[in-house]
Amino acid sequence: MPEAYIRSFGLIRPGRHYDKSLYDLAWDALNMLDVKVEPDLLIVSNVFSECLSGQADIATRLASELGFSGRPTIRVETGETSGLSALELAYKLVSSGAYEDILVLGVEKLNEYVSQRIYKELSKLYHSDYESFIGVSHAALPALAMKEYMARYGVDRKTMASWPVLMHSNASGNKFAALRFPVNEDAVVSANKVSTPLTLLDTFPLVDGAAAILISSKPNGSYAKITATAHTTGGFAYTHRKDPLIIDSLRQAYEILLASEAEGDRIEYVELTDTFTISAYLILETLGFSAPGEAPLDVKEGKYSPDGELPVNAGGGLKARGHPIGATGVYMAAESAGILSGTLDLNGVSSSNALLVGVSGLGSNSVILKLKEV
Amino acid sequence: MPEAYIRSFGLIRPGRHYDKSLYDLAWDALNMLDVKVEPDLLIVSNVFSECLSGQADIATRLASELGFSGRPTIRVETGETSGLSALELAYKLVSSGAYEDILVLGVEKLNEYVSQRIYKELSKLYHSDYESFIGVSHAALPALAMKEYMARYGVDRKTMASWPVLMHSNASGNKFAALRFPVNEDAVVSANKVSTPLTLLDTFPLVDGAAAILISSKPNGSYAKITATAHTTGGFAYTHRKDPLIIDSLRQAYEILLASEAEGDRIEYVELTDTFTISAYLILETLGFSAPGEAPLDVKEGKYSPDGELPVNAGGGLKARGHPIGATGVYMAAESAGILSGTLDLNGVSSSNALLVGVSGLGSNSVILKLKEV
Amino acid sequence: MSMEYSVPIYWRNRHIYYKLLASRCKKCGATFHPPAKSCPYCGSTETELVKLPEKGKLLHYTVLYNVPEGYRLQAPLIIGTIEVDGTRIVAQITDVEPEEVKEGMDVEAVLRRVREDRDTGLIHYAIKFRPVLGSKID
Amino acid sequence: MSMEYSVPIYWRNRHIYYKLLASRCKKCGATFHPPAKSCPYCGSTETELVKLPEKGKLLHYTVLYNVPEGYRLQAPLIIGTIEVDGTRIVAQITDVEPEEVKEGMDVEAVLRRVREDRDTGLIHYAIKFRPVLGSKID
Ligand SMILES: [Zn+2]
Ligand SMILES: [Zn+2]
Repeated sequence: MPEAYIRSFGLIRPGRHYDKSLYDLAWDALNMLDVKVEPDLLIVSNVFSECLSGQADIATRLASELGFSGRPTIRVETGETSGLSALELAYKLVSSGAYEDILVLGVEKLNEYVSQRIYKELSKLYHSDYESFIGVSHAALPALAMKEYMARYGVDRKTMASWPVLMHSNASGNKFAALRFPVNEDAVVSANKVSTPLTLLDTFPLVDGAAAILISSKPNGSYAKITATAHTTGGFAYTHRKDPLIIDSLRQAYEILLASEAEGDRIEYVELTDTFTISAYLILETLGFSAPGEAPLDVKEGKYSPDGELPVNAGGGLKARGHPIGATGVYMAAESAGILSGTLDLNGVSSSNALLVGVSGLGSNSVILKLKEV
Repeated sequence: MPEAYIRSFGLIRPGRHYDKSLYDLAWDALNMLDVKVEPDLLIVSNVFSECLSGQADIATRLASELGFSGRPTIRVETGETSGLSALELAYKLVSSGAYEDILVLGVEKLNEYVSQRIYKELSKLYHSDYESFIGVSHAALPALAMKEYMARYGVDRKTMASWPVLMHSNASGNKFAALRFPVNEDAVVSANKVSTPLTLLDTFPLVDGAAAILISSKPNGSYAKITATAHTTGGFAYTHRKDPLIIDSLRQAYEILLASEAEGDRIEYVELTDTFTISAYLILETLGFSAPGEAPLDVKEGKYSPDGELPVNAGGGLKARGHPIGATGVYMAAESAGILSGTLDLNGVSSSNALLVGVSGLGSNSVILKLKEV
Repeated sequence: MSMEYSVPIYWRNRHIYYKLLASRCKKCGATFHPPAKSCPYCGSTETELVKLPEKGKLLHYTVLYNVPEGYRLQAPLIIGTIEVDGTRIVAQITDVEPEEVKEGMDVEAVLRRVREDRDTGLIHYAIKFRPVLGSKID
Repeated sequence: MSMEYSVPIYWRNRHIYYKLLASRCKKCGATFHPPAKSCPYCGSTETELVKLPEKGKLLHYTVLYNVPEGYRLQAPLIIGTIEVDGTRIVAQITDVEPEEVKEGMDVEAVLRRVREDRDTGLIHYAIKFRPVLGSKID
């Protein structure tokens, strides 16, 4: 059976690219690939093009803009895990022999309207008939989970700030990060209130971004290989989950992934979707890397730092590298492939494997990919 | 290598279902399946849920609403061919052995706003930065192609009306059709002007719809099997194609499909995306079933009627069965599986194979599936 | 900016917006809000609508400043998790200033304006929760 | 109903809306409109912007009644296929009544209002084509 390799990758620095269209961003990312790209299939990961760019069938439009006319293309969307879902699909199609070379292109152009409008779009990731309708933005439910977390485990607001402090520190060493300035705990706590106790520095920046990965059955010259994946869904509404502090869909996905592996090597590096500060803690605890209620202190004490026991988000994560929604999973895989191949220096981290962990919303779906060095 | 069977299908009558949500429609279609559905993967085909239902990650939301929480799901979108793309993907994944049972669910809920708003959404299927911006609706470009067709081949407006006359006649015999009333040529010509010379009866009705198909590697009790597919892209803008009357992407897809088949059996039945009257003629001529300029007369003379040489759209097509955008391809496959298995009577048509032909816009992408009886 | 909201969607959801309805799963017994045809815990499609009592307890709340388009006039919003007879609900907290809200306070359901559609003039209502009189000073 | 349109998108596309620009493929020689970085015919990414002459011939036209949201004030719209120096363009035909439009007539590019954004007060312009004086009665 063929294997699925990350043959090449390209990414642009996420940011507010008012002067670039969605197609320009994709073009820039594609042109960073170090091979001639002649994909059998183009998979586009994007969430908001219909509403924010006014374009449906964005995959075909992109094929046309990028010179791939003639070739087949599909758009894949699963909310905030879209990029990882697209990569999982490419993995399934290449490792089963259905295709040999698949280009996965994650692209999102958020900054076509004012922030208020983007918040409205982001709220569509939650339950539209109830949660979005009653005025819940993308930040209110994470804020409620944060409150519950702090109360249940007795963690103070300043300790909760450990995560953004680490992410900003990591991003300072990543030339592809949107926010490359350090922050301290006080700055996080006293930043603009978004949804109390959650501040602006607990959330991701609203960025545009594009990243491209060529998945191939041919090992020559590749940067990493995908060895296993798992994908699950959970209750869609916040109150459709037993305990807001445990991500059931993620726990299930991780069990499936572990069960699928013949040899269970120790995880050496993790990329996870820290959409909000609380998201990072819940993911680390659901996966069992930290005990319940202890993730913030573990972060503060350096367990997940680049030189720690288990480096996480060495490039700054969604928090500071940025979270261009449909493109994010492709960024996660690209940065990890850079680490695994030693071709991208993210604060000196090196590793022989990587776990990519994606959660949409606060657990509506979860996607995990395991990468290994080649 | 496994094969990919249509194990079961369900569909609801397309229409303006103001009393049903997108989830209700999917529920109703799913409950028509004659097997217990426990899919390894749910593929959702939908185009407009973010903009018209305010819900992103519609696949996960549907998994939750339909009792599939836990199982993986992705949304696939390629404009008007979305349903066929989803089925092609299921075919690739099942026939390569990646999954055994995939549920493909096509669903579209257009009627949540007034028609003007729906026209705006439909215009997003065209080039948003130029065509949609200058005011081109979904009907204006087909109208220009129709004018060019009539001028080049000297076909009069009344003869052009042959297609909708046939489709309305076919739909009268399809319990799943939205418009089950006959029309004559004069009615078509004198109907409300949409974009001259194109009238309301040259276009599809704005309907909601849902259809479900279970694709399985297990032949037992199946209704048909998918034996080949092809998928291509073309110029995205109307003026990015050499000749508006030849669909390059479709011609290329058909050549690929024919080349992939060991035995080239004669096509006995065709389902095609007659989004507008002109679309049907261009598809029939691009595929070589009619000579250039002769499709309208061939239709009129009965070549494509249920008792003709090559029955096409025996259930009334997009024109009269209805065109619930993201669900349409799944309807096409479901109706064809009904014909191939002899379980759905569509005007007495019987056949041992079927060609499903999808074109988005006027040729931005094309998807073809070949089905055979089992 | 537009505040348009689909009339049919609002109409179909009116029972959820106007009444405190939840779903009860006949298989695993879970009660959950907002109601749905399938149980999010066990996947069973055997569920029934149940009416919840209109009084509950505020578990947690947040004061939301970055509201989405269409909700600016009412900002900041107070959003809370409320436990009603063992079932958790997320809803707006109303008739109270942010600084007066206390976790653990008794709250009761009331119908309030959620948003106005500037274009159509339509006003949308939904259930919010307000402190039960006397509970504020607990 | 909302007529909002993205300001950055309009700004980035202004050259396409204000000038008659096309792309020429350096590989296969095709010239096409609207301009794009890749050639829709041969897939080459070696293209260059070229300015087209402002006069052309109307090939075909349609009178569009079912306009999308945001264009109602100007309905019906006349949309035509125009050939300019061998390159086909789709554009609005302006300064003429529908019944006066003739296929084959000479037309010239002019800048006209395409839409107004009620919410922001912004007016969007783009090139339309009008009959060349004297050409109408050909
Ligand atoms: Zn249950
Ligand atoms: Zn060329």
